Amino acid sequence: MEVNRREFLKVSGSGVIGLSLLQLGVDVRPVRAYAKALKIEGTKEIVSVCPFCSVSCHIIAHVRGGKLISTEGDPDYPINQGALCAKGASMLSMTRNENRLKKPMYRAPGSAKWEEKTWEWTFEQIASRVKKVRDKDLIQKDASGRTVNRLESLFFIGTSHADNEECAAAHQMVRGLGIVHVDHQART
Amino acid sequence: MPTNPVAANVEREIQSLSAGILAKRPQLEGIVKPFAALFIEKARLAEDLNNQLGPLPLDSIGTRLSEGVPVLCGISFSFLKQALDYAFTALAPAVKSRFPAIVSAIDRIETEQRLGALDLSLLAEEYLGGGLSGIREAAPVTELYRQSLGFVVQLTLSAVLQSLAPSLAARAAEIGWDHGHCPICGSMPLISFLSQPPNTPSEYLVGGGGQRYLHCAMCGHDWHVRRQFCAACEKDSSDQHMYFKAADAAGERVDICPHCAHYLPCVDLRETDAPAHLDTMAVGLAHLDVLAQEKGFHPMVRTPWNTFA
Amino acid sequence: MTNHWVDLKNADAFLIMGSNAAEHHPISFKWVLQAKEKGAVVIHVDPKFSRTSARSSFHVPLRSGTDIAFLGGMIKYIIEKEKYFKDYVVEYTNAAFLVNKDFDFKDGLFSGYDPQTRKYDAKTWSFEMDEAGLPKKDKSLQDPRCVFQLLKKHYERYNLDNVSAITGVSQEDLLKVYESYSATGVPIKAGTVMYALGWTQHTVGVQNIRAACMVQLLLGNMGIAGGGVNALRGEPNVQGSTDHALLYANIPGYLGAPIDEWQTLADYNKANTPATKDPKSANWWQNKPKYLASLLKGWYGEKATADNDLCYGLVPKCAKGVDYSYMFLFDRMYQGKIRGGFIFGLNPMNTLANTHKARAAMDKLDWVVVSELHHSETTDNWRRPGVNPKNMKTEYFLLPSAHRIEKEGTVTNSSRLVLWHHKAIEPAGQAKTFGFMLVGLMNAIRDKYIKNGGTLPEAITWQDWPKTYVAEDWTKRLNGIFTKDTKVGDKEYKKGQLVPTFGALAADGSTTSLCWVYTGCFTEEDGNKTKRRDPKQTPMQEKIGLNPNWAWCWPVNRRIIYNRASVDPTGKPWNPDKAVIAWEDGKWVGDVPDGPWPPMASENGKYPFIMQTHGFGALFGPGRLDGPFPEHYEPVETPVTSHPFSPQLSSPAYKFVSSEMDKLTKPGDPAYPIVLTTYNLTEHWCGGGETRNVPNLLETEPQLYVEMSPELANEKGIKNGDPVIVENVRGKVEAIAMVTVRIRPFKVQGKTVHLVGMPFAFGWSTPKCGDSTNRLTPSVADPNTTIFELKACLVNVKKAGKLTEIA
Amino acid sequence: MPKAFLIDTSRCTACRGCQIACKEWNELPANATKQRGSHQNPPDLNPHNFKLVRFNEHLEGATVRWNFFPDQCRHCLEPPCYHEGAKLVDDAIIHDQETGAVVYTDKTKKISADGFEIIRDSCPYDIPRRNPKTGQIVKCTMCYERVVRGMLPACVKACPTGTMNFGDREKMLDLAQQRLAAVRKEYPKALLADADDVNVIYLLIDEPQNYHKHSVAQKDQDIDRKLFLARLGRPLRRGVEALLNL
Repeated sequence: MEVNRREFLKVSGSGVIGLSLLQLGVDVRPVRAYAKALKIEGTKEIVSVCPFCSVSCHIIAHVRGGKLISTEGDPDYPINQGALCAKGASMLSMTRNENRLKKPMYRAPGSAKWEEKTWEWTFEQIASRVKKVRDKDLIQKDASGRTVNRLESLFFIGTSHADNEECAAAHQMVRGLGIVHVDHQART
Repeated sequence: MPTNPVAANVEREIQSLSAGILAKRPQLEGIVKPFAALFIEKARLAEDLNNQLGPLPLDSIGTRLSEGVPVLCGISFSFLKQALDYAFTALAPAVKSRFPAIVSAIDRIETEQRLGALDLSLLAEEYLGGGLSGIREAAPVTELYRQSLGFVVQLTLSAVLQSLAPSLAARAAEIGWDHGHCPICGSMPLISFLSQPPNTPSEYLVGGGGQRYLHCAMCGHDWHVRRQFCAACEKDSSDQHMYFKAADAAGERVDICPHCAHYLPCVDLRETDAPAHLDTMAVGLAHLDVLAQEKGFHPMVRTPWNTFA
Repeated sequence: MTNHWVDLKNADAFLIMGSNAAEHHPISFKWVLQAKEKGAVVIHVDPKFSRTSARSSFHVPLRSGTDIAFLGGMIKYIIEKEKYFKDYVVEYTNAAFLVNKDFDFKDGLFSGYDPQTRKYDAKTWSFEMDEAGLPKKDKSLQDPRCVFQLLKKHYERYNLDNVSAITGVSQEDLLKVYESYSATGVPIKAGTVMYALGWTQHTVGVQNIRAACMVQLLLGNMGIAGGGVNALRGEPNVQGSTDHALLYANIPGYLGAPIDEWQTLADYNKANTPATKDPKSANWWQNKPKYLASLLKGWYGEKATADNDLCYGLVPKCAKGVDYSYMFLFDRMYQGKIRGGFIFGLNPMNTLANTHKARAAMDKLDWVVVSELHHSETTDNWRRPGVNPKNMKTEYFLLPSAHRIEKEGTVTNSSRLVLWHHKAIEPAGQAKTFGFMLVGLMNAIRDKYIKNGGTLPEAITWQDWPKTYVAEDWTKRLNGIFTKDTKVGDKEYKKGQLVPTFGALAADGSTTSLCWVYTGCFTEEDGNKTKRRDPKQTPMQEKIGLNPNWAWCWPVNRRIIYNRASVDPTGKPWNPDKAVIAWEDGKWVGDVPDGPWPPMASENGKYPFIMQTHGFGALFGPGRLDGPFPEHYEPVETPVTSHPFSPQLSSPAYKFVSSEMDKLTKPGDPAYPIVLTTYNLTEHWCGGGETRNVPNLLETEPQLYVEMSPELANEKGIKNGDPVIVENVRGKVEAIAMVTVRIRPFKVQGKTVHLVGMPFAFGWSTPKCGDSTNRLTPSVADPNTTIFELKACLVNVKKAGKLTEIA
Repeated sequence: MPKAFLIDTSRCTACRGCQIACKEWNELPANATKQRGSHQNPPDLNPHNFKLVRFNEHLEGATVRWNFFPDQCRHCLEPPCYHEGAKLVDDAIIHDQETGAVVYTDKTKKISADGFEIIRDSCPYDIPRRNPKTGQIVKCTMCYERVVRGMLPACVKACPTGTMNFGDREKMLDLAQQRLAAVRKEYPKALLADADDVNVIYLLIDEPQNYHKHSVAQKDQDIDRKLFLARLGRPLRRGVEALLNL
């Protein structure tokens, strides 16, 4: 049996049949005036994942004008079904807090303070240091003459806070550079 | 399993709720008062009907639901004829007293029905099935008569189905219904709500509620859907779902679909301990209907109180 | 986790040990308590009474570091009282295998031990093979050389007297746990083990978990609904970051990192690909060459050809037997052998063992790049208390990072569920994603090599590396694509199209995948499956809370791994009420089974433990470095000088480093008689770097404390709230005394042993809240994982006058 | 119809969601706290904490009992503080008949420090606190401004365990009786604290003194309670303390 739901829409949705307030003799001016005077807020609901323990509770972020205004547990996620613990519930203050780092910074040898820098400057400085060490220290052959292509004097540690995609990029970069001192929170 | 509500309780709920709405928004008085009164009549009638109607032959449902077909679509409503006539007789005076503008049209429907020229059960069947020939055939008609007849069919059928729906709700809940239309009567939702935290014996992190349910405009059945689901186009938008609300009205909003431009009012029951008579709540959000339509969005379902002109 | 979070509701018994789930994985307890309401028994075994204990059926205090004694006693109980699930044990575990005649265990040591190198030669830890090359078996389990009999003999010593004397648990409590938990050794009951860092952070960490696995195999609790060995992962995406191997010894997808001995791809494959002659063993790792080839092809793209060994030669080779993990990295750093490096999103100056040394080690770097959300003990190590920045020569680059909610991508939860999260807001200020930083940095380096050349430039410049970071492109890279037109079954795939499943990965360079277990997460047919939010399930799936259409789970969307063990050899569920899979009308229904083959008893059937070479659950586990059976050894720092099981006091194979800053206290030292255990607390996250910056959370848990029993406090003249010093040979830590009945003194070998507990969430970068507890913990580690022994060491406690770290 | 809370301590896990939600809704700044040997922090109610989860533990034989008590104003049916306040400054303290809320207004700033002491002493539960900077007397407001708009108090909305409940008093009393019957099976000592006198009803599963000194007001009071509370408010608190310290 085939019932096309579009048909219901045609009936009940498009309003072919039924009365309007006007026909019923209801004065709609007050409600229109009231609606006009209201301060209206448009908000987006975006599903994210709590950044703490590995239950990965889903969180619905309410975002207005690009700003996070509130969060709630996602009631549809089969695991948390809308529930959150104290940390998960504090997402808002966590993203808003005053102590967030907001600019790349540099601390020179012997200096007692941080200096704000641009991303371009920072990448350039780091890249030249990496290249300098790698060009000098990369062990291409070991003592027995075997090809090893490893760089022991640089390290990379972190992080389980990264997404899978970022972890994959990190791993590819690290092995490309020849780094073997690699570790992260899986050990702590 | 849902049970039929007790009319006296519903009446109390509607009264307390509409009083609350009007205290907040007296501008809605002209809309809320007559419909609240009508809903009270409907609730009384539903209780009455419940005592009259026998149980529905449930075995006729078969695999309809699992195939995505609502229980009551496309079946003969002849077994409801008596109930519909009864409902109309019971509701007509209330309609006339609340809406004097359509008294003549209602009078004419009453006459035709009394003379047997109008079969409400056929009209109801067609109404749900998507056809409207019965109304067209009743010639000659004025536009007001035609619209009033639609209103009457909708109203009486709704009263009858509201008393039937609870007995079918358990069956509907058995399968994971993931459509935007009602699993029982196939109508579109009038309003959605976010649920209150469940009262479970579990002592630990039971969840804060917030599950979204659609409330059927016709039979009043509530069914669970995902939060970012659009009933009209049945798409999910977990990255760009939108809603808007008035600045100082927590828990009252309108969800809009970025894909198909339909809207649906929504009440967040976690924000209130007020009784949840959803039809009354929907009327109480008429100002949001005004706004949504001014922004170019379309309602899921046409009702008198969201049809302004 | 072998199982998943919702599946906890299916258990009849819980053994929560080495975990404080209610406080640290709060939502897990929602499901635990659902089971409890239906009558499940919830057992919490832990040194401290916590909120987990408060909501469990009962709590059993255990001296930290004696889990194997406790579990060994349970194994003995299960065997002696015949509580094990016999059919399961005989059919699905290696209980019936005959072990090499030369295998032996004496005085706490297994055969093959070399005291000089502190290493085992595992040659004798092997099975006897028949003429066909299959392991010899005695299904009656009577042969004295069969695994079952050796197991029985091994745990004979673990009687109630011995176990009680060393663990500090009363015999009554031991029996209570053993009885209630081993009641799940029947087909229709399930018991689950929930553990976390309380098990891994010991010098016998891996063997703690092995012991639990053995209990679960004996009781037939692996592969079934409500069963399994469930690691409650401690970090937000630590499952994923481990899958992608941010670890020295692995490359993505649990493949071993190449070492110097394996010079060519063929060498690698030969050394790493297990073989079996048993047609009934799936021996899944025989596919390893396909996964490595796809990884290399993913990294080096067009440049990787059959002629150049898919660029295998460019990949760094570790020196055989050399450990490059934290402990050795920071030791080498301390010795001045490391010039610079990257620390992304972690706070080792607060969370590593022996942080005094780690902090001093970091001073020896020329430069370091740190990426963080806030200033931390690590980002600002150059200005830590007690040092003059003027004398600190290290350059610091500090990169502000984006929060989870400020970026999109996937994370993998503890139960291997790969979940897409959308970006809700822009990152704060100029903060950026790690992806932006990594891709940008590598491009800056590449540009230099392209322009100026250098040492082995092709290792970098040949890589298939994008211009900018787009998360979903990397999801596709994880999944993998075809590098030429390919037919899979009757379906044609064009070059560049996504690989549908890891069964289609190839060893010839015709496919890519940056992590084979993720293949299938993003397909041509279904798009990005990590975004799925469909609650649909069959009635069978609904019964056990399986949500196959919600997101996507590795491997191949299988929600409960080893699920072939949940059915009998003919494919009938052991417990029909909570069936995971079932063989019906010639096909499997329920969960995705462990491989498509028919049930084990049929002609083309396979054994259930498909990742094991022989296909059987390993009661005898030859793969570990410290023995095939777990054996009780004391923590390296222990309050006792002997234990009842053998003269071998501590692990004969644990790892350590030596320097003047790596002092250890000798066993039973009267100067440091108190056991210290460390943990998290609910209101702060791990090292506390994030949560100490949220004022309302800091208000509730503002400062470092040390929890101790009223009995110990009385002995030491300490009152609740008093300032105290906790000290040992490595350092002194100031804390506030929290005198509580939630910690009880232990009766160990007739004497009282006190235990104190401290959180490690506090650090100097938050003013006056106290500083790193890990200044007290030792740099000694598990031989298999090199995870530090953070959960048990020795200290003394004394009342202090005025404190300087806390005010 | 007056409103009431049911605080079901059998379900409380001391997650402190209510404590933090209260601060956030009322925009109360964080206190600079110290560790003093307890997880209970801040140590007491203060002008920036209208709500505080109290921790209390003891041994019962070998079994540890760890009790959690989310403390707040009880919104008494006959609030002694309201009667005392009325004697000092008109409308400084309002007793809203509609909701049952006892609300301290800005006008409490006009009450002197001594006057505050009288009000604090009149409270059988030691709730009121005075902001020394502004002179305003503060405490839980029942989220009056939320409740009159049909919303739930912030702490109730935040509670993930079903500990915090709110609604019409009759409904809450019913729920309280239901829950009491249910938990008595496991905890025979369970009781409803002062249910007849307050709008914030605690379901306790252990002896009241094992939660907090002021978890209940008084036992076995013969004289008329209204009179007692209104007239003898000041000595009452001390009396209770003496009683419980025995």
